[in-house]
Amino acid sequence: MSVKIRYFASMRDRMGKAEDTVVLEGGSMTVANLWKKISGQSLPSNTLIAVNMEYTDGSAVVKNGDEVAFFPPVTGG
Amino acid sequence: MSVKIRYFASMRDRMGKAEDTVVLEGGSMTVANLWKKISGQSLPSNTLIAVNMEYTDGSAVVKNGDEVAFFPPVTGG
Amino acid sequence: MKVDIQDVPFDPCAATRDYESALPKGKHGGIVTFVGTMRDFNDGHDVSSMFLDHYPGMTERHILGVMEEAARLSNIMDAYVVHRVGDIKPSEPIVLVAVWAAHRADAFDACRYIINYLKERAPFWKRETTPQGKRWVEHNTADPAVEAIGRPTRFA
Amino acid sequence: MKVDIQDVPFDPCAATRDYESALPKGKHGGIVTFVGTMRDFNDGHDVSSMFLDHYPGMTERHILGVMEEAARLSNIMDAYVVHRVGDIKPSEPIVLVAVWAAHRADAFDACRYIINYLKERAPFWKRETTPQGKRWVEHNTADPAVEAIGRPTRFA
Repeated sequence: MSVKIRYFASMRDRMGKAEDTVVLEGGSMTVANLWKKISGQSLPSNTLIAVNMEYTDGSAVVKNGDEVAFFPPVTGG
Repeated sequence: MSVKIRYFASMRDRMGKAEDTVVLEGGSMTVANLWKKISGQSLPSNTLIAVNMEYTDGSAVVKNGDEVAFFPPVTGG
Repeated sequence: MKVDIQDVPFDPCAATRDYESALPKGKHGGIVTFVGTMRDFNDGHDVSSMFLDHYPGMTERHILGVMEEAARLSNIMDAYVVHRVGDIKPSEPIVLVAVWAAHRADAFDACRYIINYLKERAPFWKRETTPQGKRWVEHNTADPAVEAIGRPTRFA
Repeated sequence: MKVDIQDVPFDPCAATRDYESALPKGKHGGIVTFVGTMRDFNDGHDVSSMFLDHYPGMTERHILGVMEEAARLSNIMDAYVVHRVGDIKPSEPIVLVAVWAAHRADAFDACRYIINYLKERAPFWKRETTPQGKRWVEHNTADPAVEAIGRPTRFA
């Protein structure tokens, strides 16, 4: 399956890129497993996760064509 | 003593005038007694009273030179 | 802090901007404004125009008093009130309350406090012109939050 | 209801007036606006400029979601939000929340709800430039009223 990954703010700085498209074996996987595959690290604490622009957590299941974003707590307004 | 009386809104319509200066015997008197002297009636319910632009009630004492106002509940803003 | 009572129409935007131009730049983080405008209906009647009576001198004194109370109860930087008197047409602004603060919670609290207690205490009286003739408005719509200090907001 | 996200400066007055010009005249009695401006200090640091990152698409979706929640919780006629992104200088407006309602309590409640939950959910991130360099802001100042539904206002 193919998944689009996006990073914002300090997470973009940490990863050294704004986005990435990754191709993975299988038809689905949890966000937590996806993160391990792409980074080999544990997810920094306080990281927020959105799948297809809706907030979720590491247990969410990602499927082919999904957009997954990782970013720090929001500070707008 | 001499006292300036002011009426606003429906109280002005009821009294048929906006203001009046009344000269009374004595050096002081309660607002309730002042009202009886000038109107011969009882004070309509819900009437607000200000002496020298501060809210008060019928028991307040009026002295020479004071400004006394009678008006209905306020409806600004 | 300042109060302007005027018998000609005003633009709340321009009034806020003009007052703000004299404030220190870059210090306040939030501005909350309330603008009350004349509606063309009230209590089920069509209202074609309104006359707003007031008690010159007492009006300014009590509005400033409410603003000073708000400034004691919260941490605001400045506040400005403009209030129309005289003849007013539908959709014209009647009152502007603008509050500047470092933090928005203070600006919201103070702005709401000022308009609530202005309506409760400032000596203004509305006379509406309706198809049935002219009539003095006898009561204002109350903000439920004014009924008791510390009453919860209806939602956070 | 509408949200505008833009990378150029805006005038909150003109934006409010332009949006209002399309609304029915004489129907709303109160407008509450909140304008958040950039301060030249934060957490004890001087801040000379700010970059505001966002997640296009998700931003608009979540702000509109908050506005729809506010409209369900209160009786408002319309709401409009403008939010800057990109490079911002001190004293420039960052966000405008404008709410029109027949009664002011609804306008105050809804405006405060929208800005509070916008700050909590909308994907924006501030990076400040200070004498010590650039740094991502790590937390926003919370409105005490957002901590729990039904928490009392600090004063009525």
